[in-house]
Amino acid sequence: MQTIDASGMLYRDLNELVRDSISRGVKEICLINVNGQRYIGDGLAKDASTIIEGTPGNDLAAFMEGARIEVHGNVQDGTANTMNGGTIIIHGDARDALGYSMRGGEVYVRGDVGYRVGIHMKGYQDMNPAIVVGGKAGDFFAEYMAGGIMIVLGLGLAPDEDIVGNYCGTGMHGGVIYLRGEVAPEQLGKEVKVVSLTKEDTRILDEYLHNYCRYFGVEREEIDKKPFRKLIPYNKRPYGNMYAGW
Amino acid sequence: MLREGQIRIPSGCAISGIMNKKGRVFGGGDIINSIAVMHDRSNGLGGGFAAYGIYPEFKEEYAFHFFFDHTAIKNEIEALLKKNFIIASGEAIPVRKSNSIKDAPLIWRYFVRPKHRVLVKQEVDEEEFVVRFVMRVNSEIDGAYIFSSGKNMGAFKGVGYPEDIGEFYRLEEYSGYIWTAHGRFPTNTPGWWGGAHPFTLLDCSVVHNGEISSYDANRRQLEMYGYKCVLQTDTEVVAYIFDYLMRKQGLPLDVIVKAMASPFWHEIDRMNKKEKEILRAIRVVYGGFLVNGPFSILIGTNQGMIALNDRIKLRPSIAATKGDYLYVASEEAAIRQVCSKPEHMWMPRGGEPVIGLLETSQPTCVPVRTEQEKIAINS
Amino acid sequence: MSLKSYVTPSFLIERNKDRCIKCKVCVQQCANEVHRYDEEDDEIISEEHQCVNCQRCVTMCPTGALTIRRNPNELRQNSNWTAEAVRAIYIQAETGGILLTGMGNDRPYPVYWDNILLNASQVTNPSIDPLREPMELKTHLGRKPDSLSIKEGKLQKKLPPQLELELPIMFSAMSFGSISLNAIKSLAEAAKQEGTYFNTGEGGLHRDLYQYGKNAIVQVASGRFGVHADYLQAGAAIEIKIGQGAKPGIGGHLPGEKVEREVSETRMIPEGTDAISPAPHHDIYSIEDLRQLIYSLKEATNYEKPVSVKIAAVHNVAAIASGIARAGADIIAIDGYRGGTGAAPLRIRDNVGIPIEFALAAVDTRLRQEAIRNQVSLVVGGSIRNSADIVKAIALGADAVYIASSALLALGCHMCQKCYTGKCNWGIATQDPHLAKRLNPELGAQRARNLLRAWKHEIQEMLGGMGINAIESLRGNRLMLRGIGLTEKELQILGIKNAGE
Amino acid sequence: MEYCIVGNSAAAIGAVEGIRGVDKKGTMTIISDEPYSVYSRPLISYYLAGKVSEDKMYYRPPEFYQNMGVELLCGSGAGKLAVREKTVILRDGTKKKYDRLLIATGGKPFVPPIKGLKKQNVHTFHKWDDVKSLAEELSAGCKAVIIGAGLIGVKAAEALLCLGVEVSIIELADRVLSSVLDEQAAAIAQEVMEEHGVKFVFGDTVTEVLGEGRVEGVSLKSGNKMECDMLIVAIGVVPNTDIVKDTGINVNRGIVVNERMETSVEDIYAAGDVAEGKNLLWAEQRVIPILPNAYKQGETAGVNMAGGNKSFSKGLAMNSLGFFDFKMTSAGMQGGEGYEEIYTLKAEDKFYRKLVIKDNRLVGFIALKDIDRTGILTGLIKDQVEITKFKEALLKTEPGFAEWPKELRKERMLS
Amino acid sequence: MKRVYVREEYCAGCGLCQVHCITAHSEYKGDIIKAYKKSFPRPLARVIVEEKRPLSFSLQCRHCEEAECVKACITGAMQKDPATGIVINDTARCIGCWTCVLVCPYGAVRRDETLHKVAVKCDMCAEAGGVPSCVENCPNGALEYREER
Repeated sequence: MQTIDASGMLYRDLNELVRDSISRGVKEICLINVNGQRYIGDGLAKDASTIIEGTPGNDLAAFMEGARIEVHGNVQDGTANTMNGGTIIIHGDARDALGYSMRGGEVYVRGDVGYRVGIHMKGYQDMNPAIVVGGKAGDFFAEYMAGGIMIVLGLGLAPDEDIVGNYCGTGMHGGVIYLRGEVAPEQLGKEVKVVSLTKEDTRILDEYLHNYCRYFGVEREEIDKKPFRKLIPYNKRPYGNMYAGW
Repeated sequence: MLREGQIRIPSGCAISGIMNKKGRVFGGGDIINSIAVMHDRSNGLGGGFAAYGIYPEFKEEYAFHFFFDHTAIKNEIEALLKKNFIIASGEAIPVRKSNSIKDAPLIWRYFVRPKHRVLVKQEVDEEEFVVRFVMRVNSEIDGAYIFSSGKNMGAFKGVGYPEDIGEFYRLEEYSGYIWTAHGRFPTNTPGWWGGAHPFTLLDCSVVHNGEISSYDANRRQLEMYGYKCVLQTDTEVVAYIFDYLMRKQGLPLDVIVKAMASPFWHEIDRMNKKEKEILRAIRVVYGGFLVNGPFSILIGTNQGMIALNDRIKLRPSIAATKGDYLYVASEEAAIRQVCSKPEHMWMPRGGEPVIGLLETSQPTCVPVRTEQEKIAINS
Repeated sequence: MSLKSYVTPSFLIERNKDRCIKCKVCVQQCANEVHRYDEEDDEIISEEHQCVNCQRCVTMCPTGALTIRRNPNELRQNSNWTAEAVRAIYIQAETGGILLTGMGNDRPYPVYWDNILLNASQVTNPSIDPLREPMELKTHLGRKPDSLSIKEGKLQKKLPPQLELELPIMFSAMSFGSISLNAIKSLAEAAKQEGTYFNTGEGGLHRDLYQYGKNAIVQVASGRFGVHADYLQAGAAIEIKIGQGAKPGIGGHLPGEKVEREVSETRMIPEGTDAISPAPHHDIYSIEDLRQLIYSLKEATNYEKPVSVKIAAVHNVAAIASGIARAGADIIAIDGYRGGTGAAPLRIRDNVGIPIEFALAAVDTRLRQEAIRNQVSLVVGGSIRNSADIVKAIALGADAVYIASSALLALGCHMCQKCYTGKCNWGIATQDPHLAKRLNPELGAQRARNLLRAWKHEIQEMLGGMGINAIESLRGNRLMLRGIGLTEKELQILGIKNAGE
Repeated sequence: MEYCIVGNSAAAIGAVEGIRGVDKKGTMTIISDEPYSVYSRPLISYYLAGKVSEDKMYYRPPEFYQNMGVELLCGSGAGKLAVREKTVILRDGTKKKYDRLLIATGGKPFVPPIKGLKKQNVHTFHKWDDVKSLAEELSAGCKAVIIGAGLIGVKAAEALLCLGVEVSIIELADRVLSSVLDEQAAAIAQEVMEEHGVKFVFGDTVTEVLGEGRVEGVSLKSGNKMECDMLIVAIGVVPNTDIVKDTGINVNRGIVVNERMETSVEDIYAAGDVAEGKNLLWAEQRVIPILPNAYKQGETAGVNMAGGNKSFSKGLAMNSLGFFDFKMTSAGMQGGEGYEEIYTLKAEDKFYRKLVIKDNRLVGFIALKDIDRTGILTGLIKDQVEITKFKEALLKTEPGFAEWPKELRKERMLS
Repeated sequence: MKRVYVREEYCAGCGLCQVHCITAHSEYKGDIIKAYKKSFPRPLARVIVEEKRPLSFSLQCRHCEEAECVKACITGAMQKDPATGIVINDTARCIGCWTCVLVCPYGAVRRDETLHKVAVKCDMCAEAGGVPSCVENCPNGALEYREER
């Protein structure tokens, strides 16, 4: 375990330090006093664990291929951008465009997430990315979603608060969304439908919920108090009939 | 080389704002630290600040901040000022020499009050007179530019990274109850100080992030009502829209934000009859003021601070409160830098404003709201 | 319910019966099933409705028995409601669809290259014979520092990463999916042989193409298809695609039927799903976000690869380019409105964007005014049709050009503009293995190489004529250009004098 | 080196070409009991029918012997073998020494003991001379009875029909071509032949040949009688092993050879219809009396005689048979118990294709009417290729390689 | 020896190899139209094109070292030229017994029954010399004339 005090450090210096350490074989790094440094874990492919105390900057773990990052704090925009593998555990909120075009790995957010979370998330062969949100999500959740799993638990919502914003699943053409709570039809993109859960869904959910509870010390009974809805796209060719040949 | 006013220069940005809702003043160090964290959001070609409550000794005078290209024009302007205003004080704004700030113009400030007989002669109220004066100087007089014109507030801006601009202007020596800041990423280098944010008109200041795609629709709408969008910047347009809707049309703040970032028609369709009627009317009448494209703006006035995003939230913003303080910024880190443990932190939704009003203020145009709403609607 | 279509065939196929030997090659080759053999009558029949005039049958017919011409059938003359205008309405009335087309803008807008003339040496300085004397076309793309620090014969700071080109021509971005693997292989091999680069487009890098990584520019587009660490590492440079000339400002999608196994594996999406490329990158909604992505990519590749940003030529292109340069891009690629594409909405293709000549001139001028021209290399594309276009582009200020339509023409494209159907009879814009195999990449590579070499020779000849023996002396050398038939304003934007001046 | 070859047919020619491929110098002698340069025995029916002229009967050009350095001893034929002396004694007494000897005496028609058989106008159908003498006795409208509906009988019938002869075939078995066709195929073949005018009597046989001196008719086992102007005995061929009698050379049905075509006696080889060799499909050794087999065995023997090393153990029974325009090919096993059979039968079109499969490998096929590219099937039998993935495609009118697994196809086509 | 090999991955299945084969074996060499319209009988293509889309390939006689057709030929018409290795059928002597069809493992021998029955097959355009016509005229380089690799 190596500790790096990031206060006042420029991101390029900090990231170089992290890359160096990991390439030297350090398995666990703790970054303290992080505030706003971008690109932490960018392109990382090593089996290493980074613990971040503070607020990392944008594009945390972008293009990451496989490592573990645990953030004690909130994360900013663009976390897990085009990520291909690894695990991110966020003990706070995440901002906009979390998991854009994410193709692999898992992101667990204890609290809320911003706009466009999981936009254009993809699955491919055995790569099945997942984002688990403990609180609520903003508008355009899972927009263009093409694969993977998105779970929103809606824990701690006020009685009249929505679990997701508007345009949930707009343009969705793959993957599956599990929402623990009600969603009004007008909140959904016209490409998605609500269906009931199968046994297989329950099994899948169980795995992620187990992790969520473990990471954040949440009681499973609390989650089990409310049922899940499952959202899937009508088809994988949402814009198939939009054009006419000239 | 064309500069703002001669050519339209889109830019991206970082913004940050801090206010104390009790009106208690604090130094400019925090806002500099806050904006500095977002260094990478700007490219060194513009930075600026607006501060409210900094000139208590001249709170009844309009504080004109000028850029002069040379002394001759300064003399010319001073003559013009004397003709129209009573000048309570005039001085060079104190600056700190710095390697990172180059090609600074002459920077002066004057605390002025319009001469009564001039107002009578022109049959306009004081504010309108000031506005017209500012417009006239900025559009007609080469080599002079008024970049701040409100009472008990001031804008400080220039070409450079915002933290360097803050140091240059020695902002840590000022105390204000609202501070907004801007780091600019213009898509070219005018190298002109006037092009930086904030943009101000009277006590209204705007810092802005994003590019307004509806710019020319908004501009031409405004120019119908006598505004001259001399800078061709988004920020200017936002400031004028705000000025027009608030000052001239007398609309309440919530209506103004609905005009600028109106809900979608299908959202309006789902509203109750009364709401629907109002929203429909706002969109129909003020369609020319719908601000389209990505933006997040921070508007400062003597009465408070408003943050607003475009309706699909294409630009980031984060808000937080702690005690009497309200914080809004493009990135959370900018808030954490000056307030490590906020009590409440949230992501405003697209089109939903964060409104922070002074508890002491008695705004003329803003309807009285509950205590909660005064700090932040939809927080 | 069947509705009779009002759309009449665009083309007429004439079969010379004296020549037709009924060998059925035409029948076999037409993916649109225009020709068929009628056993009963022992005749080959052509149903023209489906004919796209790709000329495959004409070219393949061993006896030259076929001619395709425009259907002489005409509506009543009308200069306003042209046949095309009417036809578009019929199609849309029948389908309710957005009109889709392929390749570049075919409207009769001016081509400014054709209004620019080149200079040549006479008397006052000698022209150079490139056949016998050195003639350098080597070009480096990438950020150039403002100064070098050399101490004790040592470079104090390494040069930022540069792409080295043996000639200032690269193959522009065309994705696997929009074109066939054989087409890409052809270009990749030609690029390798001739010392230049091809561009993956947003289709990812097929496993067979990793061997060409040193000659590949790998693209990161809004759909992020096939983007992963190995992909970014594999290429010589990374290009962030913001827009393309044929369809500025809009996204696109590769229809699911083209996402067959190989495309699916390369793009890393399931077979048969639409590959949707949103109009914007959802991590770039403003210029400072572009900087964020540029540096994200640089961080991910340890600052070892130049990062290019490709944009469409649009009204405010100069300011945008300036912003891109300041955002940290090493190369800016600008694609003019005549640029080709696999599929674009007709109205977008024909009405959005500006000519590359203006865009290039404006951007180069602006970057020089701002003294940041060195920070970034300029690559332009969008219907570069011949070597003279290239020489003019470089003299206007480009570092290199991107060619795509020309390259595809070299591979056999016949400009039928039906790329979007996936039925390219030339094996180029298709994923149908039956069609794709028609392009033998060995022959394709040879043809593409031949084109590059021919142009290289021609560029050398033109340079020699100007008395220049290194391409950098042409770069931005607008005095080598004169306008003809242009307005004052056009000359002013292009920054060139009129012929005779 | 002295090579001696007894017999002058395909096996002999194969041997000559085999020897010369290895040994350009050694002297070669061919001892033949026919007065001709090598001619093609299968062509005799075509000759009879007038489809092949005399000059086209020859299997090799006239200069063949000279070019190959072969001395051809025509006419008397070999009578005896002196194994110890390594000498062949011709019927005329001449002795011919050899270093290596090939016995390629072929087969001889099997003629059963039938009462009254010794008559004019009773013919076998084996040699050129057989058809020459037959031809002299023919006249349009005459009636011929053929005993045996096998390959020889059928070809004889075709030739006779061409010449306007009324043909009846008497066959002990219940169908035509029972050695090469199964019941379904035979039914079609019979129909074709009947359409051309052949009359059949099945399950019956001739018990007596009627007539004085000349054949006038036959009486059958069933008691029926048939009038005819000539009788052709086409029951079959047996190995002509006469020459090796009492030589100690191991003979079973034919002369037993190993895969080098060596007999049990050193330096003596046997090949062709006289030899009983190893084969592809049957466990026991067999005589496979077909020309391709004869040539290959002869060639193998030749190479080995000349000191080379070649083996042949893949003899395969196969036939391409035409009856006027109707075409039939077959090879290998006919099927039956223990075999997987898949077939396509379109009786109205006279199309039939059957595959006989064992252990996922092709061991036999019958193709009627459409025979194009059936060599692919023969090849599959020979190479014992696993065909599970594409066997159905082999039933197509014209089989091909398109349905084969890519690797197998490439291996085949590119080698 | 040099043989014609197909690269099926580039065979467009167009059939031009057949057209040119027919022309090359007609009395009007080099004139496709006359070869098709005037020569009688029009020769059969010696090239076989198989197609099962997307697969297609053409196939000609392999001119086997151990040529089954030569060994099986009952008339001696089918001969392998010892000098060139090319297997050629002497059509004057061929009587159309189709034994070659029965034994050719490539199915590369065709039946021509237009006049008298005769087996036809690729002769590598030996008479004209040079590169076989099918190879020469393949528009996509799918046919190669080369030594075995």
